[in-house]
Amino acid sequence: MEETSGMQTTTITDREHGMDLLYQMMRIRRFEEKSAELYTKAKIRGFLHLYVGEEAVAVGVTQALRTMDNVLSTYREHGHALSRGITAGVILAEMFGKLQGCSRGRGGSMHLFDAGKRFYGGNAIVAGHLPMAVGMALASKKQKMDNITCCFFGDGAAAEGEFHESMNLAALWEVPLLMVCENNLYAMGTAIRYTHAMQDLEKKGAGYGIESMKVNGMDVLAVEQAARLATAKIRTTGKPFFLVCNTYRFRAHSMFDAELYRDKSEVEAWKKKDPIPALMQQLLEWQLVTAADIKQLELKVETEIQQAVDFAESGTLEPVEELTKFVYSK
Amino acid sequence: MEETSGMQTTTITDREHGMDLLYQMMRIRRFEEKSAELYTKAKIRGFLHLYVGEEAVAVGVTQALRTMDNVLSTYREHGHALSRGITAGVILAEMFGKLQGCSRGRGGSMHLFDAGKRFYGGNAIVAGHLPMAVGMALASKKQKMDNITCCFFGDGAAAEGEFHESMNLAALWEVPLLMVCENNLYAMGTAIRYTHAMQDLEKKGAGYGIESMKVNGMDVLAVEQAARLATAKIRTTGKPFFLVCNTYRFRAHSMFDAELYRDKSEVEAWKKKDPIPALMQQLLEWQLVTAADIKQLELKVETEIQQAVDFAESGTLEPVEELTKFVYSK
Amino acid sequence: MKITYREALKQAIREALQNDERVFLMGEDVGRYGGAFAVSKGLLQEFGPGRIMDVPLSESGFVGAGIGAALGGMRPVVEVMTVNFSLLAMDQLVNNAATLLHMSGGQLNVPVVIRMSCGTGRQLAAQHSHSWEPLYAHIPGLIVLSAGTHEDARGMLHTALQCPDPVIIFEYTAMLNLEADLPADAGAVNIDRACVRKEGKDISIITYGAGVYKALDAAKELTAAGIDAEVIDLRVLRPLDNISILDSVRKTHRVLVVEEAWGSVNIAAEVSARIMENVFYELDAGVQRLCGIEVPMPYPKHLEDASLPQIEDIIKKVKKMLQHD
Amino acid sequence: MKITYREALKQAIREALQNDERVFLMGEDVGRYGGAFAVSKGLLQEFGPGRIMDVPLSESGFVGAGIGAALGGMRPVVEVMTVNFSLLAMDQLVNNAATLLHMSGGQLNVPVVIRMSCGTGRQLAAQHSHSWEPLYAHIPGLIVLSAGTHEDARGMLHTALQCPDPVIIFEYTAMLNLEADLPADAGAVNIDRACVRKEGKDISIITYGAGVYKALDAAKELTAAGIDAEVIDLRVLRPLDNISILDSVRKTHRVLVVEEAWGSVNIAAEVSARIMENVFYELDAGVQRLCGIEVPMPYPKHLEDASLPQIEDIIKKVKKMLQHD
Ligand SMILES: Cc1ncc(C[n+]2csc(CCOP(=O)(O)OP(=O)(O)O)c2C)c(N)n1
Ligand SMILES: Cc1ncc(C[n+]2csc(CCOP(=O)(O)OP(=O)(O)O)c2C)c(N)n1
Ligand SMILES: [Mg+2]
Ligand SMILES: [Mg+2]
Repeated sequence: MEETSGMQTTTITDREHGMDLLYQMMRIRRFEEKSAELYTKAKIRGFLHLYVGEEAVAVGVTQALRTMDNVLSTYREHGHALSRGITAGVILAEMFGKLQGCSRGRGGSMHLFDAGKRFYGGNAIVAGHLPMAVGMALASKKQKMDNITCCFFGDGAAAEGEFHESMNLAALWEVPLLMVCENNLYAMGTAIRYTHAMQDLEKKGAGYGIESMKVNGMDVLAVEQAARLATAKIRTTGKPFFLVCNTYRFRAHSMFDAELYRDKSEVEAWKKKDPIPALMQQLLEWQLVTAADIKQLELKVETEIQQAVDFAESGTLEPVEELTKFVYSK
Repeated sequence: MEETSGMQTTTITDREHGMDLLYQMMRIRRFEEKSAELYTKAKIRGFLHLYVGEEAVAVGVTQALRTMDNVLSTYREHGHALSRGITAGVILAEMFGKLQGCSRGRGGSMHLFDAGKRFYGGNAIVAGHLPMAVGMALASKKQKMDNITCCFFGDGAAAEGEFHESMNLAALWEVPLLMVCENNLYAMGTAIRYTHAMQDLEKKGAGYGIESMKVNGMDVLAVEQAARLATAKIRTTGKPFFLVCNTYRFRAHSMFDAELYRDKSEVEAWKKKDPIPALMQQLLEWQLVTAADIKQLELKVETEIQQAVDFAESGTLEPVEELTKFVYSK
Repeated sequence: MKITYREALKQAIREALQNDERVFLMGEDVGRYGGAFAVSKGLLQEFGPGRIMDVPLSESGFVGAGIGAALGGMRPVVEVMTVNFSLLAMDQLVNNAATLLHMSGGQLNVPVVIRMSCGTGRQLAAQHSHSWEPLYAHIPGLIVLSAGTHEDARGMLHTALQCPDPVIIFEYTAMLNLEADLPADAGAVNIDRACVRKEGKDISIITYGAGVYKALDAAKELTAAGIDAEVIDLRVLRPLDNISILDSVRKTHRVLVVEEAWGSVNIAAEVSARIMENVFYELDAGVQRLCGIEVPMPYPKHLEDASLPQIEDIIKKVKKMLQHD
Repeated sequence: MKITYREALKQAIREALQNDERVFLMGEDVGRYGGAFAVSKGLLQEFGPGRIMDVPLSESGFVGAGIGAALGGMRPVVEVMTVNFSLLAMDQLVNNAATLLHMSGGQLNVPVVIRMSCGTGRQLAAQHSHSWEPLYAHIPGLIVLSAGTHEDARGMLHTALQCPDPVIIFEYTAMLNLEADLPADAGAVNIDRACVRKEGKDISIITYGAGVYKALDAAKELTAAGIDAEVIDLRVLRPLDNISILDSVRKTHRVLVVEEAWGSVNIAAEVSARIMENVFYELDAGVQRLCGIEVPMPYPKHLEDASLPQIEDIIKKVKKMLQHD
């Protein structure tokens, strides 16, 4: 199948929706920039993986999800968590290690969880959450629940054996699972040509009889359209779908990455495809928003992020006496 | 690609070669039958997996291999070991747990090894030997050795993550590796439709950019032809090849299998495709052999197997004082 | 009522399936084959393929799927055919099942039960004879059980399924055909405490799994020789039940720990170390261990036997410890 | 010469590549990225992609390939980026690397070296802070090393590569930037024996890995308090060097074992059990352990610190054991 953006024109007429997509992407972007800043101030520690450049994927895919649907993600999951409606404050509090964080501060940046929002991590063993996603979809099927499970993972993850086993199990069991590969061309510092012999990842679906599609992951409207198509198929057939979003990460893999493995020029070329200005321009062109609208969104985002920082700052640390809590339930 | 038997007629004109193929298959068959008998007599213990029905695969593929090539197999490997030139006597001695066995009796039926013959097991963790096979092929490439590595495994193994990782690594690194999937339609008692969402296993090669082919695994001449084609490609390109041999096991998975999972009629239907009478008939038809030749082969095989039993019987047990030998080299 | 260990296991599974719609069994060959060791034979016919799921060879995949299904509201019983294949799924068990509750700050429970057949004594050689209870017993977040008796084979699953946390149950292949008496109404057992299988005052033989009946047999012979040995079945390998261990030491002042697993960094070491830390001054002699010889399991019977603690070895060791020889 | 732990590791790898054509390094991001922790930075440029191989995320695959390459005549150094991912490759390490020599009746050697970065202290939370030395130390057929000092970071690889059997080397991420003095000609070290890092007569602090410098720091402070502690670095976690351990006990009669790994079924337990078995009557008190708290590692600094044995904890514990408080 082709990139959907090549198949159909992706346009919208709904001003509110356009504004919302833009707002969401801007919010993630700002959140990530602020996180980087807070990392250098040592407010955040451990590993920190930023999503800058890839916002269109989380935001686009999430449009097609419902409240009841399950989401599983990786260690690069702030964007997914935000899109899923976890507030910036509790996420940041988590990254500060505060009791008010969405995982009570126990998890940190790589382990955001929110059972109420059906957001299941924040998983830091690459591809380790794929089998779990299959299982959650299986549970939905067995309980005749009307929801699907959406699992985000990277191009690097697709090389792991868990990818193969999970794709096969999902197809065999015909479970309602959306497998979203965020192909940002790198697994840490290893380019996809060194990690996959066959680099058109969407073609891997055929090996399992899973319907697959690739989409331009720098175009939020295209991603949304593809995700809606995919989830509609899943909801009607009950079968899994494999969606490859081709995207790029603008920043380093983590805060410990000197980016020796790629040229600045490559990054610069990709930055020209930045999904946020791209959408802005489209919305302006289609006269759905004005420059003033955008200004206002910027302000809104700024305020929200500042409130999040304040919330995280004012959070408290869990008493050390509680250290051994949550090893077992009782 | 099509089954080679469909592509070209598989015929031979070389009497000696025909006789040899027949002899080898008959020898494996007789060896396996004798093993079953010896198992019921408790001469052989542990797990015993017989190859009856699949002889054409080991014998056919081995035709295309050279002395310097490496072979890795599964726990159902007597046929491969015999084809590779390990004598029936030392194999049987191994299965008796005798010091004279090819693994000094330490391994038993599932762990036949012969470094001199470049036969690397006898591996009983399903798909566990696939990564090793990639590594051996890599070592050949690095050392500019003029050999290839041949790795046998089952349809069940192809569902393991190790299959995916190994195919990808082999393709990425362009190593001289022949991956031979013996698709006998069952992984223990689980039919392929319950283990693979997509059951044309040769199509899985495309996901890794590996050239692939399926062949009728009940036709030794077709297997030989396919294997020669595959190995020729590997030897010229240095790249891996995936060969799926569609075959069937006539007997139970192991000696502990009540065969509840398949109909007798299915087994009977497959027995009509028995590769041994099939080759006999062809050779007779083509007037390469006579009924007397076959009689003579039967005698030869019978003698050989009887000598193997005698050899195994007369073997000795390793003294118990040597128990902790071979944990470390010194 | 005489019942085999296999039948005890099967009754437990059948009962679990009957009691709770959310329970299902999945594993390689559990359905159409009837279970690699015939434990689940007939259950597919009784409960259908939705409750008894044959899975492909993909240990990481289906164990992970079991964890996911537990997160999703089911009560999966996942069979890893034998412990020997469980390393392929160990990342799922350790980094997911054992860790999610904590990582999520208490939000996510993983009520999955993993059954693994294990043990030795059947000449299955190096890759098929592992005793990896110690590996799993090292991991916080897991509850690790060892069904060393028919009672526990029959009763542990029920209790494990009530538990909100992941439970691994080790079952012993070599005992499958062994018959024992069980009351017809045998059922749930606790999964918190070790159990004194035989009271005694001269020495404590602490063991689990395949060691339990061996130790009881040894104790019987020792009685004849005038030695009154206490036999403790640890049962719960994680978290270990300190109280039962220490109480026994306070009573007998001498301890032999018997374990089939390899001899270093094992459960016997842990028992010894805990005694050392807590009741050192109660000891009349150093705690001794009788464990598996540290060698990948050899195929031949005489070498396999030599690599495992046998009843005679226990008797000899106890006698030596009591200067009775 | 002052040198960081990172530089010591790098020098060892470079030297190995220079010395033996058969040696190559493979692992995730070892090449173009320069190594996850910059240990192999520059080596790709120096030795080329044939000797420094970036591999896909496929731990089982590339560790298995390393084992295969060793069988095929090479001397692979396989880096598992961190121990946290090693469970994915554990089947390869245990069922193949550790087992082939035995299963083949002595025919097949597996001269592969597996390097794993490990340890704690960097707020990497539950899935990235594991100390799994105990899991690997349980496995016969493996040689398990722990580079707790700069000397060993510099010297263990060389010796490991001479060894015909599979060797795992644990390296400690938290120490990478730490500087220490090493002679300019520092090189190969033995991989058979534990090492007395500081002689003492009042108590033996037995440890390894990240515990070594901590124990030495504690010992320094204890000296000031009039306690002369001996510090033993186990170094070789499998096979353990009994002699060094027991000799020290015979000298000091008191032992504290310090280990970052979780507190049950660990190496500290093994050390304690061996002392119990062999020199029980030499002990003036029960061997004590100070280990990682049994909890998946929490992210916040104060909880991470609280879950690990700290210098102060060692001092306090030693003083208590010597009734010095
Ligand atoms: C099993 C495992 N191996 C290695 C790592 C270290 N690691 C963390 S992220 C990463 C790269 C993953 O790449 P990809 O899946 O493409 O996701 P991306 O980071 O590009 O979003 C690696 C190697 C890990 N966390 N887990
Ligand atoms: C990792 C692993 N899981 C499970 C088993 C148990 N087992 C042994 S053989 C087998 C079936 C393998 O089927 P296939 O690969 O098709 O080979 P075949 O036996 O048909 O030749 C199973 C499940 C094993 N040995 N290893
Ligand atoms: Mg990526
Ligand atoms: Mg098969």
